[in-house]
Amino acid sequence: MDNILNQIGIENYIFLSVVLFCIGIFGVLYRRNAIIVFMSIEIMLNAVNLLFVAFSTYHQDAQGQVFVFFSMAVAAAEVAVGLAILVSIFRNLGSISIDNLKNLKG
Amino acid sequence: MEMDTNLALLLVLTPFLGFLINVFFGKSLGKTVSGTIGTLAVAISFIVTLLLFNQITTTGKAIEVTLFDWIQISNLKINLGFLLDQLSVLWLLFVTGIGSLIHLYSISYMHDDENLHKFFSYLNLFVFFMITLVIGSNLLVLFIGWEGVGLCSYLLIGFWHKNQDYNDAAKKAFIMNRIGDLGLLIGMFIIGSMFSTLDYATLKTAIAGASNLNLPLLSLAALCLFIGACGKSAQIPLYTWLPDAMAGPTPVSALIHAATMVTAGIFMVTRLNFVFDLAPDVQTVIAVIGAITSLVAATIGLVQNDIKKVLAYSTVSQLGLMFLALGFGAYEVAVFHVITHAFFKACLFLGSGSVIHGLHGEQDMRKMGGLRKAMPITFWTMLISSLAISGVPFFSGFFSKDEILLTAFHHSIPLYVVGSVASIMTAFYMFRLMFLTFFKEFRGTEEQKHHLHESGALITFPLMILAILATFGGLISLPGNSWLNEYLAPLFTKVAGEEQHLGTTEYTLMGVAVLGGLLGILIAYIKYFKQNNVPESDENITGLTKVLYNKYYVDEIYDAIFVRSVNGLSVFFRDYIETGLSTLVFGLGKITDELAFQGKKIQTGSIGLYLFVFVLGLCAIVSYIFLAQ
Amino acid sequence: MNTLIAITGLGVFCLLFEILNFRKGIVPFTILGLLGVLALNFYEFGSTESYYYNMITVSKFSTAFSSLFVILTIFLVALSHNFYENHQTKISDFIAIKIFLLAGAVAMVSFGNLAMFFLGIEILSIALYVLAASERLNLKSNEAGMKYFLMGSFASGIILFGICLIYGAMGSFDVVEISEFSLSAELPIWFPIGMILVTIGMLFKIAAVPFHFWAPDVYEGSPALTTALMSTLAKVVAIATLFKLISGLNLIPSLENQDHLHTFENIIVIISIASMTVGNIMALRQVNVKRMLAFSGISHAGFMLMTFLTVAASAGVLLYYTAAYALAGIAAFSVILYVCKNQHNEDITNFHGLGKTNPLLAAILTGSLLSMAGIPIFSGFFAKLFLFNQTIQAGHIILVIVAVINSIISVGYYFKLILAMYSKEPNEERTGKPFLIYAVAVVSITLNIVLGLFPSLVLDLLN
Amino acid sequence: MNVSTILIILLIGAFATYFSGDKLASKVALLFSLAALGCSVVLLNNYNAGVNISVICNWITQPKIAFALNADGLGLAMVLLTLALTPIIIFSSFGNEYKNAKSFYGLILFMAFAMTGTFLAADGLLYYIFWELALIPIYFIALIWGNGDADERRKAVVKFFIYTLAGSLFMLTAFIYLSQKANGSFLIEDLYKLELSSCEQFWIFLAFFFAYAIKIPIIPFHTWQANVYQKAPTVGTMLLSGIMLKMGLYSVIRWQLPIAPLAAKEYLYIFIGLGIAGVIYGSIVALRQKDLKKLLAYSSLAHVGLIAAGSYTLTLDGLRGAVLQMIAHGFVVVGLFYAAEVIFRRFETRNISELGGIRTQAPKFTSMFLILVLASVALPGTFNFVGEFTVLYSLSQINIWFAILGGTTIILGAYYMLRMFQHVMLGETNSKTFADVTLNEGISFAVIIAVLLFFGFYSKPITDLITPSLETILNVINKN
Amino acid sequence: MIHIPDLAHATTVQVIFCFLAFITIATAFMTIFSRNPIHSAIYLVICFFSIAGHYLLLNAQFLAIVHIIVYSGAIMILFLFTIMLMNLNERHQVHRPRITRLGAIVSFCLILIVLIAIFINSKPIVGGYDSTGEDFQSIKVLGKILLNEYMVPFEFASILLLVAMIGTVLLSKKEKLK
Repeated sequence: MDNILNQIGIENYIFLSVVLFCIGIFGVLYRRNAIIVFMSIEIMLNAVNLLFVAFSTYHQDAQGQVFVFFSMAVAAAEVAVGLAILVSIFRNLGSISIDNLKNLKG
Repeated sequence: MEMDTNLALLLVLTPFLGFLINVFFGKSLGKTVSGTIGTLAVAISFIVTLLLFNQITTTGKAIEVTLFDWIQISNLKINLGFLLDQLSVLWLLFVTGIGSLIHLYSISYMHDDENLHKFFSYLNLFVFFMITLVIGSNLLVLFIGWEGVGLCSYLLIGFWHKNQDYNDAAKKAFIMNRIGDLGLLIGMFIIGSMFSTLDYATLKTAIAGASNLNLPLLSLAALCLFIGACGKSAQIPLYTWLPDAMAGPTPVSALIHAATMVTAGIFMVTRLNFVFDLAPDVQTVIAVIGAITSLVAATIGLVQNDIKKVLAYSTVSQLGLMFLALGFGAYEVAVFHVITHAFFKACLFLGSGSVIHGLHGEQDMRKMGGLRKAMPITFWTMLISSLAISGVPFFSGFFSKDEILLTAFHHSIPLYVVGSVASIMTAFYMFRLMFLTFFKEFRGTEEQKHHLHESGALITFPLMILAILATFGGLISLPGNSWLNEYLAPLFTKVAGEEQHLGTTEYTLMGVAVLGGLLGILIAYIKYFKQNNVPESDENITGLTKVLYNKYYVDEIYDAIFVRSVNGLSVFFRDYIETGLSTLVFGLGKITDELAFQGKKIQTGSIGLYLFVFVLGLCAIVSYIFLAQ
Repeated sequence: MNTLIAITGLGVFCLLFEILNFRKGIVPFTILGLLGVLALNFYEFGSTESYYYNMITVSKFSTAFSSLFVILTIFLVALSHNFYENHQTKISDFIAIKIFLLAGAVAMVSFGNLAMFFLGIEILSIALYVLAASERLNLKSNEAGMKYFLMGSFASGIILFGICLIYGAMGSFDVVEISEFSLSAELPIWFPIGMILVTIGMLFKIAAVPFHFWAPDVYEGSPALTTALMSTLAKVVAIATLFKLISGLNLIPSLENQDHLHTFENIIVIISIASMTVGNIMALRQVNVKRMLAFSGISHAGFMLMTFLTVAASAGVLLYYTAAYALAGIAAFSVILYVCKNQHNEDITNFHGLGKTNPLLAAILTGSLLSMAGIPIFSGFFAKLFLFNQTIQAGHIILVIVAVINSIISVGYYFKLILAMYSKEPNEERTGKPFLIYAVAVVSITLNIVLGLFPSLVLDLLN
Repeated sequence: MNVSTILIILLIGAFATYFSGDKLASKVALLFSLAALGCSVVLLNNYNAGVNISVICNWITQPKIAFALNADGLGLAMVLLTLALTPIIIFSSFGNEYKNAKSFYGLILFMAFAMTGTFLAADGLLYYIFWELALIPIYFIALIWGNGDADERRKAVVKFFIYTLAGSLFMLTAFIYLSQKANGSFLIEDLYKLELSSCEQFWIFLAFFFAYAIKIPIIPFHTWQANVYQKAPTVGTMLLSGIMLKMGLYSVIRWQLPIAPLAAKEYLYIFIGLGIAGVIYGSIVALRQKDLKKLLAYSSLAHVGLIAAGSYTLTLDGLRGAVLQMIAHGFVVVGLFYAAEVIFRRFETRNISELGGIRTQAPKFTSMFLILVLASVALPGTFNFVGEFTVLYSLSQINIWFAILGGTTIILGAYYMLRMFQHVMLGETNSKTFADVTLNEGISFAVIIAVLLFFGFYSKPITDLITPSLETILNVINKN
Repeated sequence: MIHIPDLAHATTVQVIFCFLAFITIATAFMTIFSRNPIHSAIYLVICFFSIAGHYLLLNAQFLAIVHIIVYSGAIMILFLFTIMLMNLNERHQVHRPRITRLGAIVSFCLILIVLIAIFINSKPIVGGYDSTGEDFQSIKVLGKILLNEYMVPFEFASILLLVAMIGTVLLSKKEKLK
């Protein structure tokens, strides 16, 4: 079976995922809504996952895909914990804007 | 040898023992016992000195005693040792002799003072240090005594310590002496580094045997030593402490500030004659300074009204004459004058002390007068001494002063003239003192007049002894037949001067001097006896007199130039430099503190900012590593 | 490997205890268990083995650091007893999370595969997010948790990206294989980029400038015990892991092959200097002790980074430095826990007059601060000494001079606290002498001093 | 028995004092300090008899740091100074009631321990450790038991601490650098053997200089001094001025000069000049101080300036004079500060303008004070003269102007000391009553004065003790 | 260098790739830009689906499915749940200061340029991509690898999830006061 990368080129995958990764970063910086920020972080992780799979094909090696499983587990765990924190903030503060989290400074 | 050591130690330590006893037990012993112990201690030293003198005159050999190593410096080793030769024993004779008399005198004079035991302990200590100074076998032992007598002088000038003016005077004396001491130290350093010894005997042989001497350096050393002498012997420019030192009790003035301590400079120069002989330039300086000092002090003395101040300036003036002689290399002449001066000046001081004692502390001559009848012994002894100091023939001062002037004449006419003028002035102000004090009517209060009386035997006895000495002291060195010159001859490398033949010139000069002296007396007589002048009260003094009365404003000038500038500098340093340096150090802290303060503002608490910096940092690092090339 | 299994088991036991309603026994049992783990570790020490397809490799480095982590955890667990007095229902959760955190930490220093590394760091991070936010009714704690979480997962993303690039370059996650490949000349640039990204992610975890901003805020907002954990255990773990990554994956030689070494070293030097300076200067004006120690931690991160200039030789020095720093931190925090219990903040004012009311604890806090400032005979001094020694040997004398100047600045704020304890009047009386806090404080400062007196004990472990 | 015994006694003493409770503390401390003194005297005897009393054993393997205590004449002399002054200082504090006395005396003994260690250490790092350790106790002593406004004191003490620490950290860097050159060894003999280029020596010298100039202090690094002296309790001031300053001076001789002789030789004039500038500056500033302790602080600045100048001459005389003067100054300055304390106990002030007229009420005290003042101005016959003369002599060998400028201390010293004495002690009887010295106070004074006078005339034992080791050091300095 | 696919001669695969890439990037942007969180969530789901498309393109079917299950099925549901729970909508949208946006845009551009520049700079991969022809990404292979070589991380991930679980409970559990 032909390597699909012969038609697309690993570079393009790299660029795609770099762009996606940067969009994630951009989202984190751009939005003040904590939920959207979480989503942006998910975009970042997904960009990496995509690259993992691409590299996995590149090397014809399954380990990259296995790693994606772990990465998904991590993402899930992070989201769970993050949302739990967010909920308790929402309860105390009534808002989920990260701009309101400026009590600790100096 | 053992015997000599013991004798020397006895000589030195008896006054020290007296000092210790008086310090620790003086108060409980009572005044009379305390005074007696003090006097005895010095008297024992005097007796020992006589023994030593006897030994020296018979054997003609110096006695050397070495006790132990004192200070070790790489190339010179300094012993604590004594050298008892002709010069030191001679000096000891009048130090301990006059010392004993003055101690005796003090028993009565200080009897009313509650701290009498302290007074005697200080006096004993002084004698101890003076003896150390004189008999030390090297310059450093001399320096112990040198500083020690300075200390005692400090203690005794400030004896009445409740009066801060007296304390100021004491302090001034000590500090001016210290200026000289620095010179002495520097001189020692130079000599030490040149010859690797400070020991007189070794030094003398070293200099004699040295080839290729670094004469300029040696001259510098001599000059430094002379600065030391200036300080101790109150020469220009370091003389101003001596008149102020009259704040001390009168016996102190007599002992320390007339007879003994102030002659230490002359002693030192004489001791190191072999050094000074090699530095003719310095000798000239010495002569000039001596002459100027003698003239300046004499002029100031003309108008002083404080009886002790007159005597003090007279002392400075006489010391100047001695240095004049030293400057011409006529050491034995200077020594001769030291001895006669010790006699008559001690007598004069003690006499003035007797007067002050009689007047309960009054020192202003304008408030004296007519004391001749009330205090005959004092009057006569003082008169004899005045005649001696004025150079009236056949009193001791005549011989010694005449020799100085003769020497000066042979070397330098201008200096001779200066010296002569100073002598004439001396005669004048001494008799001004005599007339104002003892003649005419008493000008003090009624109460003082009521209590006028001759002082007790303990006071008059020393006066009489000293008066006798002042009269006949000149006999030790008669012109042309000088016992003293022969006695001192082993000390000097050169043949003592050009053996003075008494010729016409000499007789003429003698006559001139005598006439001058008489002239001075005459003027005083006319002014203060015939015309019955009494010096003006302070505020009415004007013109030249005012300048003289205020001592040429030298104190004020010194104060302005040195004291004030140092104090001003001190305040400046304290208030500005210290604060500035401190601010500088604190400033470093302040800067970091300010940075911290500003830095706190960056930490805004905003996650966006934090991540922004994060990303920037990431970009910077990545691009630096991978894109920089 | 056994250590890891034992620790995990212990964590599960902690959870079981809650079910068995045996709360009182949790702390002592856990401490005993951890002591057992420590013993196991000592037993394992010296062996070099890899387990399960090289997922876990046990080396001197990993055992030594694991032991340090275990010791620190023992202290932290002991402190928990007092700290969670009023949270009895949650104590098992807290302890269990700490134990799992330890498991993550151990995995981080003994990984043989980047997957283990990644999972380890995530366990550590997630546990820390939870602990930071664990005072759910306290807004500060929430904020701290949120900040840490957001920035931490951001950093995790970057680490993951880095790992991905490494994988792309090497085609493997295995440390041994990677380190072999990394020496080959023909190396895709992905590897160094990936390594740099991982390094940056780890620099975030150790709070090095400019990735440090989270630290003060999070330290301040978190419950004090969590702050203690972060500033001691978490920081030590992160720096040790980064060290292992850089040395284990042969980053330095591979950079050298590609002529990037010089720039990399420059970066390390700059970050080190910046961390020290920023940390120290910012700490000067802090009034909150936890915040101050956060900045102090940043500066210490800068110091520790100096070891990266001599990766080949400085493992022992790093171990020593981290041990000294962490022990001093534990001692300091145990006093802070005591003093600030029932206070609503950790301001310096709370420490006024401690020297009079409680001289022992004041002395301990003084000792720990002196250790951090680098005053002999505390081990902090030797740590700095060995560090400087190494760094001068590597020729970075300027860096050392900057470090020295920074040490001087640091004295300024450490002594602010000491001054407060000894020269101000006490404002309130404290009663009660919680045994465990005292014990932890005394033992940790004693260990610190013992390390100072016999530095070779630790220093030579890794040679 | 070797020199570590002294250290052990002092360390045990420090703890024993702490645990003996507030009431017994002072006596226990005195006991232990006397024991240490006794021990050091015994050791001195052994040393003179040729017994090896040095210690060397390995401590840290990598880098190589040894626990090496080397007792040569110089070290022993300094140790004796420390251990002789410590009991005096402790005894002198008997008149005061200190809060938390156990810690106070414990810290004093600990400080004595650290200082003794500094003088004995023959390994650069060990030396550095002791050097730093000595700083901690004095910091607390000044901070907790000091006097004056608390804020001011805090500022002064922290400045002092940070400042001195700053200096010594540079020294540490220098040591590390040196040990790299010496293959990882910090041992003094290895460091002595190093052959460094003149550039290296310059930087090493400078690093050492920072540490020592601040500690000694040499101007312009002295700004911490006066304030700390003023604010610290008198015991602390005595420890600082009597012993701790000597650590800096000792270190110049022991470490700085032999390790970087080329730099020392090249910049000889500058460093002597700095020392002498300190003499003049210190004397002048001392003149118009209002606070008695501050005045003494500046006088100390002047004296140590001279000592430093002596050390930097690199001649046997200079070094010997410096050591003699160190010892002499140690005693005299302790005595003077004690006098200030005695006055403070009675009048509760150290402000010179508020004093005066004490002499009539307290003749014994006056005499003792005067002797100390005179010793301080180096009157011949006191120990200080021996030192000062030797130093000035050595300076004159370098350049006569150094001796002249340095010699101004003779004049200025007399000026400010006598001025102070006059305003503090003399004048009209003070309206407040001033009890004369008590027995305890008298004993302290008497011991100090006896020492000063005895060695003033017979300094041979000390000279003989220190000369061989100074010659060794000079040999190292002149090796190339 | 970037190979801009020659659209005229593009293969099917390339067209699909471009299409998916476009969707991925566009929806990612939409996620960030849409004001309503629910819209964001929906865009994100589309984004995830397109990524799954990439996986399929790369022949990683199992992963694609898992991806959809985990992300779209679990994580996004969690998000939506939370959004609903908090009843968030546009009115919660807070004012964004301009400086923040500017900063975000600057850093976005910066990091994008830097990263892309690095990869462009790097040595291009020369030659074709070899294909071993072996099956390397079927469920069977993945399962073998996951449960043999990666057994330890696999187990370890369970600890991770356990921690997350305990943590979430800890954060939301109300304390029973004594």
